[in-house]
Amino acid sequence: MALKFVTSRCKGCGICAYFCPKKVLTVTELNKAAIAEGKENDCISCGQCEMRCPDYAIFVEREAK
Amino acid sequence: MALKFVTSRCKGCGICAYFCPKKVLTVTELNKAAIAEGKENDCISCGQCEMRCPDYAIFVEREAK
Amino acid sequence: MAKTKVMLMQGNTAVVEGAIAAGVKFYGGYPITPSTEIAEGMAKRLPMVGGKFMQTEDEIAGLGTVIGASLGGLKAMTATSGPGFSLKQEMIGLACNAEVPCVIVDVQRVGPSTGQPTSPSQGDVMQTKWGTHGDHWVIVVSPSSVPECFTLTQRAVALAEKYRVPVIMLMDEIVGHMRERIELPVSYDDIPKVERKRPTCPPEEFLAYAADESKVPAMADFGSGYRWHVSGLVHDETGFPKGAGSATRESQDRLRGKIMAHRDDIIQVERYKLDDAEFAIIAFGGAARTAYDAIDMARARGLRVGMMRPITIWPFARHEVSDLAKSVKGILVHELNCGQYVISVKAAVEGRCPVHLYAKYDNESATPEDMLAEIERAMKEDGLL
Amino acid sequence: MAKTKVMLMQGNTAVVEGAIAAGVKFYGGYPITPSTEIAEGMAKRLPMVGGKFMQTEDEIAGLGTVIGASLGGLKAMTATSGPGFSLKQEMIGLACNAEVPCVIVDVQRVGPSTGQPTSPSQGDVMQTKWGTHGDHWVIVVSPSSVPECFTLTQRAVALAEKYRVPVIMLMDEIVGHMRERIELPVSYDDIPKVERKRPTCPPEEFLAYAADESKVPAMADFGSGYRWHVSGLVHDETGFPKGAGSATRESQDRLRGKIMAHRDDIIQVERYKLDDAEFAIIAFGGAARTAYDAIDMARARGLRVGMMRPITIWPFARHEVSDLAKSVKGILVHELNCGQYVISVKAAVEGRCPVHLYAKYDNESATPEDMLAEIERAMKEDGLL
Amino acid sequence: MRQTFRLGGTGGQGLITAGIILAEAALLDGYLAIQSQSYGPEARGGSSKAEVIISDEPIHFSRVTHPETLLVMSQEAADKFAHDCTAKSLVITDSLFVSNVAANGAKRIDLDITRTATRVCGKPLFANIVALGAVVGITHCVSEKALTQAVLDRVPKGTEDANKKALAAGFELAAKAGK
Amino acid sequence: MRQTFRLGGTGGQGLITAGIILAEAALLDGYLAIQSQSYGPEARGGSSKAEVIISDEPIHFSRVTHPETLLVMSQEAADKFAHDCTAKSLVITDSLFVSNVAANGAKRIDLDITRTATRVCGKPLFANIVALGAVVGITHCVSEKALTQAVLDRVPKGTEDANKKALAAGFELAAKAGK
Amino acid sequence: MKEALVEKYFRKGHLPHLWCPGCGNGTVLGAIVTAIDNLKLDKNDVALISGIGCSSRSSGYVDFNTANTVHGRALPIATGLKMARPDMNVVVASGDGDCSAIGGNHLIHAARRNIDLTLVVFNNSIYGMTGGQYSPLTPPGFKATTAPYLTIEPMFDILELARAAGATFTARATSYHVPLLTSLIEKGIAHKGFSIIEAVTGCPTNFGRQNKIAAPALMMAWQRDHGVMKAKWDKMTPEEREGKFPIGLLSERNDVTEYTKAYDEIIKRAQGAEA
Amino acid sequence: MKEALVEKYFRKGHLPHLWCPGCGNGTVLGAIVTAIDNLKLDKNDVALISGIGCSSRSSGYVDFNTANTVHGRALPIATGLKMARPDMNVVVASGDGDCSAIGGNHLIHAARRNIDLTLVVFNNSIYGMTGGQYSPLTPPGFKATTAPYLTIEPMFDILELARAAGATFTARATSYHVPLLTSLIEKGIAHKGFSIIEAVTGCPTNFGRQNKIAAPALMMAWQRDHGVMKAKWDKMTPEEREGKFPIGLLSERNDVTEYTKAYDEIIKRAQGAEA
Ligand SMILES: Cc1ncc(C[n+]2csc(CCOP(=O)(O)OP(=O)(O)O)c2C)c(N)n1
Ligand SMILES: Cc1ncc(C[n+]2csc(CCOP(=O)(O)OP(=O)(O)O)c2C)c(N)n1
Ligand code: SF4
Ligand code: SF4
Ligand code: SF4
Ligand code: SF4
Ligand code: SF4
Ligand code: SF4
Ligand SMILES: [Mg+2]
Ligand SMILES: [Mg+2]
Repeated sequence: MALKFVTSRCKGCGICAYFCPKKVLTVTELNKAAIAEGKENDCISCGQCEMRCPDYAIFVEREAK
Repeated sequence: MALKFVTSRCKGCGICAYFCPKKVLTVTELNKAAIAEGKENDCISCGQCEMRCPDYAIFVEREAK
Repeated sequence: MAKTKVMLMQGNTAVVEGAIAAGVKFYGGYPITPSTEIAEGMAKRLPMVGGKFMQTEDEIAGLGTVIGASLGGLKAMTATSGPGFSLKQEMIGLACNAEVPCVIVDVQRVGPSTGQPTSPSQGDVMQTKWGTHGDHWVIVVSPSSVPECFTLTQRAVALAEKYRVPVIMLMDEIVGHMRERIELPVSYDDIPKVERKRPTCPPEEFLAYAADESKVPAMADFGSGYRWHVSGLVHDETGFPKGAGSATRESQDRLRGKIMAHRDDIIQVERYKLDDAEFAIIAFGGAARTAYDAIDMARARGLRVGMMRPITIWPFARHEVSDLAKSVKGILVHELNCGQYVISVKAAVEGRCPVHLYAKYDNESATPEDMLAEIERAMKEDGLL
Repeated sequence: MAKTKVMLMQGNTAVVEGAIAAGVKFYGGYPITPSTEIAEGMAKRLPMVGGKFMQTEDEIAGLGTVIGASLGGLKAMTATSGPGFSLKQEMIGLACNAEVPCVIVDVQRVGPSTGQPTSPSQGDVMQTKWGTHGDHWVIVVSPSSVPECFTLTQRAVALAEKYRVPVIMLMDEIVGHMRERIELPVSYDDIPKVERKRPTCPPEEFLAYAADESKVPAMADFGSGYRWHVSGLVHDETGFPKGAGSATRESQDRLRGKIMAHRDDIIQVERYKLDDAEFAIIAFGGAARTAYDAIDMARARGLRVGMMRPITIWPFARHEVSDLAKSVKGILVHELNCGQYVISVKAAVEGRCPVHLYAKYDNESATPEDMLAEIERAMKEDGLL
Repeated sequence: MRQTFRLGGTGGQGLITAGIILAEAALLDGYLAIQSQSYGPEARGGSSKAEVIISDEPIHFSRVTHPETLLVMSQEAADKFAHDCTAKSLVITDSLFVSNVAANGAKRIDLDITRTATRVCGKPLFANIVALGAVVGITHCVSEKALTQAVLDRVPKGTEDANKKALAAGFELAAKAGK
Repeated sequence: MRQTFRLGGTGGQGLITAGIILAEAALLDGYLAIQSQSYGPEARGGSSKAEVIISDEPIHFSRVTHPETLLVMSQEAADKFAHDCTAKSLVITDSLFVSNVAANGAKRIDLDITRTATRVCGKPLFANIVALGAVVGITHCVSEKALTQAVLDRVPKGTEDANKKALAAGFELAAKAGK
Repeated sequence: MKEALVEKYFRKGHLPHLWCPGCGNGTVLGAIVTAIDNLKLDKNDVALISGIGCSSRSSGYVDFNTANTVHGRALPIATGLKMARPDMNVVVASGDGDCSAIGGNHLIHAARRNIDLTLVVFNNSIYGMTGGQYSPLTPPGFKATTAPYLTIEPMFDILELARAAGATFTARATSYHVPLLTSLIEKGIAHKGFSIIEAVTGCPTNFGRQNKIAAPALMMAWQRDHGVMKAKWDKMTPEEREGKFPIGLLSERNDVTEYTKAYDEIIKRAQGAEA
Repeated sequence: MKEALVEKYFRKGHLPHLWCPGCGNGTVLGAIVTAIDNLKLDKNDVALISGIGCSSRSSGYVDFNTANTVHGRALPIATGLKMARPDMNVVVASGDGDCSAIGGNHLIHAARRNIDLTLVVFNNSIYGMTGGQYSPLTPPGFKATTAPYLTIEPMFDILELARAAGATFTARATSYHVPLLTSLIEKGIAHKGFSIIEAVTGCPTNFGRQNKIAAPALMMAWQRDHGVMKAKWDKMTPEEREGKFPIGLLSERNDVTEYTKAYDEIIKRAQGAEA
């Protein structure tokens, strides 16, 4: 799984979800970013969410090459 | 006589003398502007001295027309 | 009686309403916690009554514009908190020396420096008297409740205009931010407005700083046909700088005198259950609210305790405190700081009775229970218990 | 002994030499009469010793650069007079709260406001203690002679570094501008320089505001490998802001404690002919110079008069004054203002003996003759004559 | 009559507004009331609190030291504000956000406040009004009429209906909570 | 030994420098000395003054209340500074600028100081040094040697000769003044 | 921001930061940290000095030599530090109010002296910390708590102001344009002289809410749609520019001696004069 | 200046002024008075507000509504007055130090707001009053009492700075170019909005002496030889411009609403909202 959520830091602002080109992400009722239902395999590791998260709460774990 | 000196205000800075086109003026030993010897009749009422005196101490009295 | 309405209102907002009611027409200032609601309220309210609000580039300019507007004849005020109040100090001196009426509200927060912006403190008590350089005299008042925010702001404006002096309204976060019941007139039209004394002589005869026995010179609005000169330099009655030692002495004597000659008009204290008291609390502003409750609790235990609550903080209520020291056997000064007002209390008491300090400086008001314990401890120490 | 040279030197210049001798390497400030010669002297002298002088855009920036340079590890100072000192107040609070060593010279002039820039006054005495908002503690010292300007500046620097506190050197125009004989070492190399305590622990263990029993935390130079955080907010021993009430109380207690625990090291008073005195003058700075002469004149008339001259103005020499009040029958406080220091004297004396005030505020020092008359008047009032 | 309240949650949950409305309702009922709050940068990311005292006698000391009623709408607020409770206190939580409350043996009622707001008004934004309804429904500190009036006096035009629905839902939660 | 001096004139006449030099000369002679002055905007257009006290005992009070020797080089300075003189004082004037001196019966000596400076040095700029020479020549408060040394220590390089000439002219003025 | 950089540069135990959900400050601070990492600077040689404001809280989070000073005065303090330690890289984090309102004078004087500081302006067009008052960078026609009838004051072009005052490096990006912002900060730090980088960012809580653009992501979308790269901007007509703003490196010059370097000359002169 | 104007506008008994022999301040003050006379303004409707400095003493001499305030703060005080009395003509007299050092922030903010004040900067490139320290308008390479090793700091172009901040009228003349100075001040007063007129002038005592150009007349001759009318300046090459400076009206725009006028809108909105 390529996405890492640091839930304790996530404030549920929704920026990651808005800018995710694949609409992989959503914000839950508890105000936390999470993978939207049915999108578990859609992430293309583009890094937009990581780059834009103002709370350093989501990271794209790249495979060690 | 067209020049009026307000001696109590004159500080002897010499600006009037320097810029008088006719070299009419001088600064005395007592540090006051005055008409230089022999220049009593040389003033052309150009107003340079009046315009430049920073102490409002010299005026050119113009004839009432 | 005029029609009134009952509301829940914040202390800071009550200051705004008091200012509008007093006829303030100009506000210049810079936002800062916990005073910001005053700026925000003035921004909203002033234009409604044809007045003007300016958010200036900093606090110095804030008081600068206030002084300018006051010279133009408007009742004018600003509000700030500690850091901004520190920045205003030089300008306060100008207002003192040039005798420009203005009101400066300082809603205190924990200091020094940025401190604790949102917690209550009374750490600026001495600063309001001594913050600017050189001998100078200001009037400082301090409200203890939301309704008093409304009335005391009016009084501050009136004192400023009457005595041509900067009046500092010393508030704390407790009173500034709490919301309380207040009953306000629906219209402020009937509220009497105090006007500064304006010259009545012909302009040629106007001496800008010549005073009658009131010691307060008449002040002409800029643009009203009286052309005069304002200066922060020591000046004589003409208003022009004068280097002579006698001018300095005379000027200082008049500036102090115009306040001290009117001390009875200026100094207000509230006396709470003092009549039969053998022990007295001195507390003011938000800190006094604890004292009412603590005294009631003490009385319930049979202790004869009362409070003197200075509403006017400066000039210091020297006679009142000195008299109090004669009538009670012990005094407890309670302040939300490490001990400031207590110094003047001690200087006035001159050993006539013991003076205790209950200094609280941990971001919170004292609870009535804690204060009761302090009262008992002090009374025990003084052999009253 | 080190080689010395004798010179006629101005007080302000002696401050410059004292600063250079103490190892000051940075000055940031804005010119203002009657302190300007200090800036001018530093502009000339600092680059000679590899130090740096900056004329800043205003007094606020002046102290700002000083704080920055001090964080960088340099001994740093500024100088000003009343109006500029008022402007620096907010920044002084930062230096207090963040515990950044620095020296601020205030060469007083007549206030308030622009006042009388070239005439002597001691109108800023209370401001040096209370000028910034919030409870805070500073050290204030005041020299009475040109040689003392040299030594006391060194001491001011040493105290600032030792206690991580802003030290205010409170001067007056008399001492600042007069020229007097002084004997200076030809080289300052042998003069011991006091260094602030720097951390010795590994950087990972460094807690920026953790103090040992001295209550003074070690301070690391920025850039030296200890990465720490400076804040004007109330903070705990880590240096990071802490909103808890206990943090405020602990911080205030330590900031006060680090000064008061060392009061004996910090507080200096000079005693002049006090041994057998039954009447005492209290005077400091330039005003004390009159007292020496007046006392000699009084003694010539058989009056047993002496002087306590506070060299440290704040913290207040409470024990010393209180003891004095027990040993004499009357005290006359002489100040070149309307009466400031006298308030603390009264608060400390607590009625033990009469306290008189000889307040002079007319641009001139008191003459010895005038002071003698005041001494006699006061002694008569106290039944000593 | 004297009652003390503390309302705690995150900055954005509108609990200060709730406190004000509660105090205003008390005035409408003819009581005296004081409302105070904690502000500041802490209120940004972190928790915020409002306190209300309602009484028929003059109120001097303005802070609540031992809240009779504590409402907590976030875990952080519960952690920060519950320790002053006594065994006589009542703690109301939003069960969506709060799990642990260490409140010295106070009585505890867990309500599904935010979810209810979302359910009846479509937005969690109205959770504070739901909570108010619940608090008043449980404590009866002010009349429902006064509370409704106070809410309507303060909320933006156009949101009256949603707010009424939220209030009603709050009252209902209270009723269900067995009171 | 204790002597007091006051030197008054206009801002540009260099009397503060003269006061400093006088005090420095006193130190060279082994005396103690204090010099003070009035500064400020008043010194711009108006008059300025320097005061010097020379003594062999410690000097505390630094101002001169009743100058034993008063030098005035402008009428305004004479008007402002002479009234503290006593009958025992000596007033030295620059006769070019000063006519009236109301000095409570002090002795008065009028000297042609500025003209002398112009004559011997080509510029009125050296009038202060001429005046110093005259004051010392008349009062003998310091030695001529110390004064000469003090002047040379302080003046810009290249002007030593002119200054020496000015000093000599001052001494001469003093001598002629019958002392 | 990359996780490794959070690990490397953020102080342990200080996250989550106190900024509101969606506040752009975190992104701008991330860009600063990334720029410093790109430059491979030793953390000991970096100082981050800030004033007071939400944005100014940034100094507390990162593991450099840091100071959160007083409102508006970060630049003088940074100046003093730079004078004491010319070898250090001194970065200043300041809000729009902090540096253009109360701190305006220090801005123009630091720029005039061309002292080697890197100023990052967190421009959210509002006083965030105090709850939404307008700033000198709030455009006219907006709501603020102190402008209930909409703002009427013209706003500064802070880069143009700084340039006119003497700044030798001026640049602008937004919290949307993260790579651009990062590279401009990087260039600004590398630049020897006074550099200012304006980071247009969003305050959803206090600017957004009042002006009905509360969703953080929408504020960023606005930045994306209104920031125009300088090269393109230069070719646009005034009509096309309307409502838009240029981003990128806007001005740079290298013909003015940096201040601490110039000061070395003074010391040489003084010591030469003595020798 | 004409004798009649001295009679009409100067306060009785206040001359001679305290400025040094040959100080340019008298000339600049004369130009202000002449401009006011040319505009036929009622003395009651004119205010002259100054800060502190030699030049700031000018307010004491003239028979208007005058104030000699505190150092650097004339503009805020004038701003408050103008807000209270939008009908008055408020002129501000300020020194180069007063308005560009300690008062720099007020300058840029008054300019930004475009409030209708007329600021005359008495630029003598030095702190005169305090005895010759350098100012932000002292060129590099000169002596000052605080620059014994010569100044190293770049100076502001104060008009360019004010323009970048928002000033809608900027102009420069010298104490040599008296008629030009007078007419620019006249235009500045007539201009509705913030106008700044830099009057380059000489301080023989504290700039001249240290820099070996003590004769007042020579300082004026220098002004004559180095000031270049804008029309000519615009055609000069950079080399030709070297060491010279442009004089005349340098910029003017009339597309920005004056501040007190804009404020009237606020009042209308507020009262409309209430009604
Ligand atoms: C001297 C002083 N005045 C006012 C304040 C209050 N204050 C704190 S931050 C701030 C403005 C914040 O705005 P900005 O600089 O834009 O930073 P932001 O919070 O938007 O990041 C103000 C007015 C203060 N702390 N100190
Ligand atoms: C707050 C404050 N700082 C410093 C001073 C001292 N001071 C008075 S005038 C002045 C500078 C004068 O320079 P400028 O403004 O150029 O006026 P000028 O005298 O040259 O006309 C200074 C530093 C002061 N009066 N107040
Ligand atoms: S951008 Fe970050 S803080 Fe915002 S919702 Fe996504 S992970 Fe959470
Ligand atoms: S890496 Fe890209 S695709 Fe994957 S969740 Fe993040 S933004 Fe969406
Ligand atoms: S210009 Fe004026 S002051 Fe100067 S010498 Fe001539 S008359 Fe006298
Ligand atoms: S009017 Fe002209 S010619 Fe006559 S004295 Fe004056 S400057 Fe000379
Ligand atoms: S108030 Fe605005 S600037 Fe401050 S943290 Fe919240 S969103 Fe960010
Ligand atoms: S010092 Fe300079 S500016 Fe001041 S009056 Fe003298 S010449 Fe004019
Ligand atoms: Mg901002
Ligand atoms: Mg100047």
